[in-house]
Amino acid sequence: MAEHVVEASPNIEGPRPLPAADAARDWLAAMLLIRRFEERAGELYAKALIGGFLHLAVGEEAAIVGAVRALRDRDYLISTYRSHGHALARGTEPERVMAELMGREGGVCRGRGGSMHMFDGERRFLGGYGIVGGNLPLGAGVALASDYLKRDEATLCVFGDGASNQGTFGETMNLAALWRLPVVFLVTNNQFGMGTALARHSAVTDLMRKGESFGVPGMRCDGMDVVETEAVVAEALAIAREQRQPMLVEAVTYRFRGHSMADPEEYRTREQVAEWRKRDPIDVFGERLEAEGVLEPSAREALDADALERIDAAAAFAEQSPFPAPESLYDNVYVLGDQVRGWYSVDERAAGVHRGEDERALAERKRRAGNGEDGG
Amino acid sequence: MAEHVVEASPNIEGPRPLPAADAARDWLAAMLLIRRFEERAGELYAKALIGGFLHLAVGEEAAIVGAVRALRDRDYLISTYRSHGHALARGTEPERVMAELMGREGGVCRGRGGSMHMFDGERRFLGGYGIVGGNLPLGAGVALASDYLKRDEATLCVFGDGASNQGTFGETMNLAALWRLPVVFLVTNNQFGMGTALARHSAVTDLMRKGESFGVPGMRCDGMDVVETEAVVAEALAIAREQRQPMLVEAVTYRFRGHSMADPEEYRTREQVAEWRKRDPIDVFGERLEAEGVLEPSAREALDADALERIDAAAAFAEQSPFPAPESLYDNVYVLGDQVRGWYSVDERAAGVHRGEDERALAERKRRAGNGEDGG
Amino acid sequence: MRYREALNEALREELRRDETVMLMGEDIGVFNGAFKVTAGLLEEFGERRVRDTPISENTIVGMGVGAAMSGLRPVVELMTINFSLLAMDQIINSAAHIHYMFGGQARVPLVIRMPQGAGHQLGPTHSHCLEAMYLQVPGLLVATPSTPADAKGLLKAAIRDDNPVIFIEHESLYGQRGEVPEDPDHVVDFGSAAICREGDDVTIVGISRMALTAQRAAEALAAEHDIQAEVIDPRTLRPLDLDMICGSVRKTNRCVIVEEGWPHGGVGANLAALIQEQAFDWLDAPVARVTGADVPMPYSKPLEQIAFPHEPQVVTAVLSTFRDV
Amino acid sequence: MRYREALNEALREELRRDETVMLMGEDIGVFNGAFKVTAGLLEEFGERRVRDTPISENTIVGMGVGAAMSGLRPVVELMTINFSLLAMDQIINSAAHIHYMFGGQARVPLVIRMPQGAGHQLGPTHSHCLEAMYLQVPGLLVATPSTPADAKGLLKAAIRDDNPVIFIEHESLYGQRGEVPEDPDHVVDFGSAAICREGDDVTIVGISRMALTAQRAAEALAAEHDIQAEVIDPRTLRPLDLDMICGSVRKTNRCVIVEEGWPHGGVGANLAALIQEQAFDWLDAPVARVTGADVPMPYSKPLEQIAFPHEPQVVTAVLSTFRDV
Ligand SMILES: Cc1ncc(C[n+]2csc(CCOP(=O)(O)OP(=O)(O)O)c2C)c(N)n1
Ligand SMILES: Cc1ncc(C[n+]2csc(CCOP(=O)(O)OP(=O)(O)O)c2C)c(N)n1
Ligand SMILES: [Mg+2]
Ligand SMILES: [Mg+2]
Repeated sequence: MAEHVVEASPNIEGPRPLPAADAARDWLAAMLLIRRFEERAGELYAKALIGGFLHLAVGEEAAIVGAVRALRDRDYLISTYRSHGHALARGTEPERVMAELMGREGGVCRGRGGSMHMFDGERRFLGGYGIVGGNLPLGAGVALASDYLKRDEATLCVFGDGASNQGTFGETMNLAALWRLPVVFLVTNNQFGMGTALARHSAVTDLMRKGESFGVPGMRCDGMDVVETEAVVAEALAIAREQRQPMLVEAVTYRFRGHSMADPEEYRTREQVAEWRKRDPIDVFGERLEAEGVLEPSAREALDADALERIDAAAAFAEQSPFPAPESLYDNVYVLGDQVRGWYSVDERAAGVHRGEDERALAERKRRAGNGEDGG
Repeated sequence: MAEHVVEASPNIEGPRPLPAADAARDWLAAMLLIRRFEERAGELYAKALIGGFLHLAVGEEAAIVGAVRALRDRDYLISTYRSHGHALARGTEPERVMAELMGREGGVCRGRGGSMHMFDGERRFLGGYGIVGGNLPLGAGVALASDYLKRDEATLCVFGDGASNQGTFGETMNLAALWRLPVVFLVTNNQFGMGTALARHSAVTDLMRKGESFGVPGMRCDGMDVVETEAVVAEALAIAREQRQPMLVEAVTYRFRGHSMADPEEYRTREQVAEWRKRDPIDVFGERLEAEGVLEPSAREALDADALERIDAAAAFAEQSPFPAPESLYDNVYVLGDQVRGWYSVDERAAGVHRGEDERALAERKRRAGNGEDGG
Repeated sequence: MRYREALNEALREELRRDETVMLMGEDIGVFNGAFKVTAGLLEEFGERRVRDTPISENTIVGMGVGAAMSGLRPVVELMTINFSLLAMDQIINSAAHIHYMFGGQARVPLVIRMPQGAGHQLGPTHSHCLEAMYLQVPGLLVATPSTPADAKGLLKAAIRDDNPVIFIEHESLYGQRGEVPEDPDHVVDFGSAAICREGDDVTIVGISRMALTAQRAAEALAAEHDIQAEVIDPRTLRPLDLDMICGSVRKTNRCVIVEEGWPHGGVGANLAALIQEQAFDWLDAPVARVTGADVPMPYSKPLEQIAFPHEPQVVTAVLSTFRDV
Repeated sequence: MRYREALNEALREELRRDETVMLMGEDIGVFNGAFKVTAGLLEEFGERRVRDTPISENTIVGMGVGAAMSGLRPVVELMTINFSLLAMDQIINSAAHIHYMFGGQARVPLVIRMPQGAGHQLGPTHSHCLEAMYLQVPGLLVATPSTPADAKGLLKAAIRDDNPVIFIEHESLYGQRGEVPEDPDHVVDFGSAAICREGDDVTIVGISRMALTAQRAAEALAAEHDIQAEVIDPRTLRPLDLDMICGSVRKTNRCVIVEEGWPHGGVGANLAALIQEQAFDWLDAPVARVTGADVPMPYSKPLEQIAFPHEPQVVTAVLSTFRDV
């Protein structure tokens, strides 16, 4: 498969041409929105308005927006626990992403999933997943459904450098290649799996080659460059879609902040972070747009102000959204229907009472009334 | 790592030279012993003297004997559920292997493991394993212990073409390469995982390349040629040992009989089997020994007669070995000692009685008496 | 019709009925299935719908989940339940949790079929009974049919259901014969136990193959001890028809649970805990359990045979519940 | 000393005592451990003995087994118990069964450490309590320490033992303080439960962190209801000190089990089944269970808080056992 291996060498032949002005503005706006969202989320976490783990993608905005913009509406996206940005780039309202972070009923997953488990079915963002490497088989499965149903769709499956060591990686590459599925695997190489540097966790650090042994050719892009990322991922998606050749794209990037909010970052030097920050994907792209005359400095500032405003609104919405009601605890454990007519279990926390009958009857009534998507 | 990839092209420069006459005779004898053992096991299975699954390695003798002879006594071997041959080649008495197949107390594992789970600790054969791909991490772990304890040992870890699709494959290759462990992975490519042909289960059929993406270079040998197999595996072992570079060796071979005794073999043609049978590793090697004057025809026949005689003795021993006593059912569930003083559970099959006290006292007594390796 | 054929028929009928139903698994196609349950299906439905997979359990299940989330109704066969240990992450963290975790947005209409059980001398790594692990997990449905009719009816129900189903067959049951309703819409509802034999003296609950062992023990009890046992097969462990089981115990005042798996934390433990909670005042004796031995399953035939329950142990356990009479 | 530090001390002392003890796990070295249990150990013992691994749970455990079979005493940290689902095959089919399967020829002196539990809003994939799965498996030892002293004493015992040990810590306990004996040979024997509080009226068994919840509930019961509860922490679930638990129940005639995991087939089910089997005639009420809710753990704080047990539920459950008095 070596003929497929295309190294997209950043900037060797100069930067790739910019997209149309509208698109360029949209990409910058999307990156700004993510950046401001993540920063605000960090603040709200410090104020304990957000709990759990919070994994921010500051620094990775070009890798996110470039990849997501390469998708068509009908394509699928599936990602990891670091996926606020993917949801936002795909168009999910920041209000609902922020409300999810705050565990509110107005969140994309009604507060059930939290930061690590975003989802927006309408926009074909099939979720963030907490288990490292766990989304790879799912992504291939989604592509299988597209292929099986002869729908003109591709799937983009995003994961980290650390995830490439998980058993699902090899298994999924092999199956995708064997069954010629329309899927692109995007490894966000941010140089670290938690506190473990790439070379300390992966024998082969040239991640684009990591699928070759399983028949999945690789490409690489500069994940700090939104234009290149978009172009390379789009090319990979076209190959996957048209030639039924799954592809592995490595986006080389860096996370500017800790792995999660609890990270003392003892595994890397300040200098290394500073060095990478010089390549801030938003600054670099914004400057280029100015330099090439696509955007006035004032327009750039206006975009940022817009982003901040949207985030203010998102935070306000989220704070006002109610917490889920206690009686909703058991909603959506099952899809109610013929096999599961309602609550059938024992509420074991309140000893002694078998509530099966009541709840079953209740659920039945609810279902008959056609109340709520899943009857609960 | 491409520079490490050495394809041992069979016969391009003519066959490899024979080893010394003694060794050559030993290799032929070992292959004959395995062949006759497997044939007899098949017969005894048909007579219901052997139960469970029985996976024979008829046709794969050169891949087994060549690989095992490349090991030094202090090296470790670890294998799969198709491993009678590995035990025999390593020197385990056919009596004890056959008794294991018959589920007798005289078996290598006292009848507990059966065909799929052979073991001979004394000979550093660390077992056959029933879970496809499950022995790969174990093999790397054994090599880790050798490395950690600075012992001059290497490990040979044998598995099948089908196993190369298991998640443990990629995970183990990466870890072995990352930690530079003295281990050689030998993939016995017998063209099928059960009834699924190589090209229907693996996107990359060039199995020697399947470790490259994880930093494990490959070599290939003709697994129907005991001389070449020995030479290539020995070379790989030397690289692993001396350069601390784990290697993947593909031995190309064929299984002449069904996957297990229950296999109707509808997935391949008689012609294909007949074609491969022409390359019978024992015939080919025996003829070569005659042709090159190492062995008289009569000596070859005598070797076979010896093998048959040993198998007769093995079968007789096995049939006379007693079945394990019912009261030994609970032996070796635990290593008894400070944390587990004896039987502590409930014999739930006989309702109502908590035998904990009795058994604990009993075990304690046994242990004090220094009775049996594990006190039980 | 044999149990194996009943399953085959269920798959065939559902494949015909619904284009989105498809099968994946190791050696289910060209090889016709390790236990021949899928025999002939590749031939009838082709490679698109009946797919042989590589040996990659975790990923096969995960792909099933992904496909189920986006329009298919996959039926994944794991060659035996032992190998499902490799897929535990996708079964629990993906299949079982996705509907809840994403606030009801996604559904996983996936069936994972697999046989379990001892009796064929397959040794420690190939003889597990793991229903007790799966029944713990909210989000999963768990079926353990013991007759051809239930095998067919439950499998069809499972395929039509929108929840992920752990469908546990038994290697020793594949050859069992029994009547199977011809109606192609014959389904057996989850959560409804079957009374295999009526009786007033003791309730015996048999899980999976042990439902048959329980019935044979009941016959022996009637013939030799004049004890009339009511034998119940829960058929599904999630949902669990606790009402029927407790109703029977309230009538008989005695209960024995028979299962093949390990004793600690087994199905029997779960049922015993629930029964003593809900029917304590009706119990004349402790709920007794007859289980597999607390050992990895040995290969050797005589050891294997004593390591899982047979009628005599059930009879003994039943008699022990009459200790005070 | 905090629970976290007690564990750290146990590891440090055993690393010093025995050259064959070594640690493997994700981010245990340079990062000092996700929960800082291994802080400073890489510095003291170097990369040979304290190894950061890639994210490959099944293989890390499997390598631990292989190394344990050939001379080492590895202590593998899985970052949290949730990820152990990926390693179930190596834990059960290799670690637990090898000694038996090979007729006693091989030993697997391996410790698998991992924290579990809810309370930190980690959501459905990161909040599992899985002790009920592990206690099922013959061949494994299972420890669930709830105090710093037990954490240290049991971990040292685990490392010195020749069997594979599932060592379950709790994320919420890492910051707990308590007295820890200074003797470097202080070990806590497996199979010996601890009486955390004496009492004559009811026995409360608390598992893992729930031992603390049980104790607080016992104080409330004494203060508000004049009920003196005996609180027992089994400390290890395999071996299980059933004698002590049943002894207490024979004294108090009532029993409530408190655990954080799912209700079906949980630790409580196992204990309830065993207790009613062995102490039936002493029970004045059904054995009651207080467990986590039968749901994947939701992220949202108010939902999460009601999805695992707190004192009031324990109090209610205890009171329910006095229904007839
Ligand atoms: C199976 C599994 N093991 C461990 C973890 C804990 N964990 C969460 S993120 C992470 C690092 C992942 O690194 P990478 O894949 O590079 O993604 P990144 O965090 O850099 O985006 C680890 C070890 C997990 N969530 N799942
Ligand atoms: C994890 C797992 N999945 C499935 C099986 C059932 N099974 C036993 S052997 C086999 C085929 C393995 O093929 P290969 O690795 O090529 O070895 P061979 O049998 O050809 O020696 C399968 C699928 C198993 N034992 N373990
Ligand atoms: Mg990373
Ligand atoms: Mg093969």
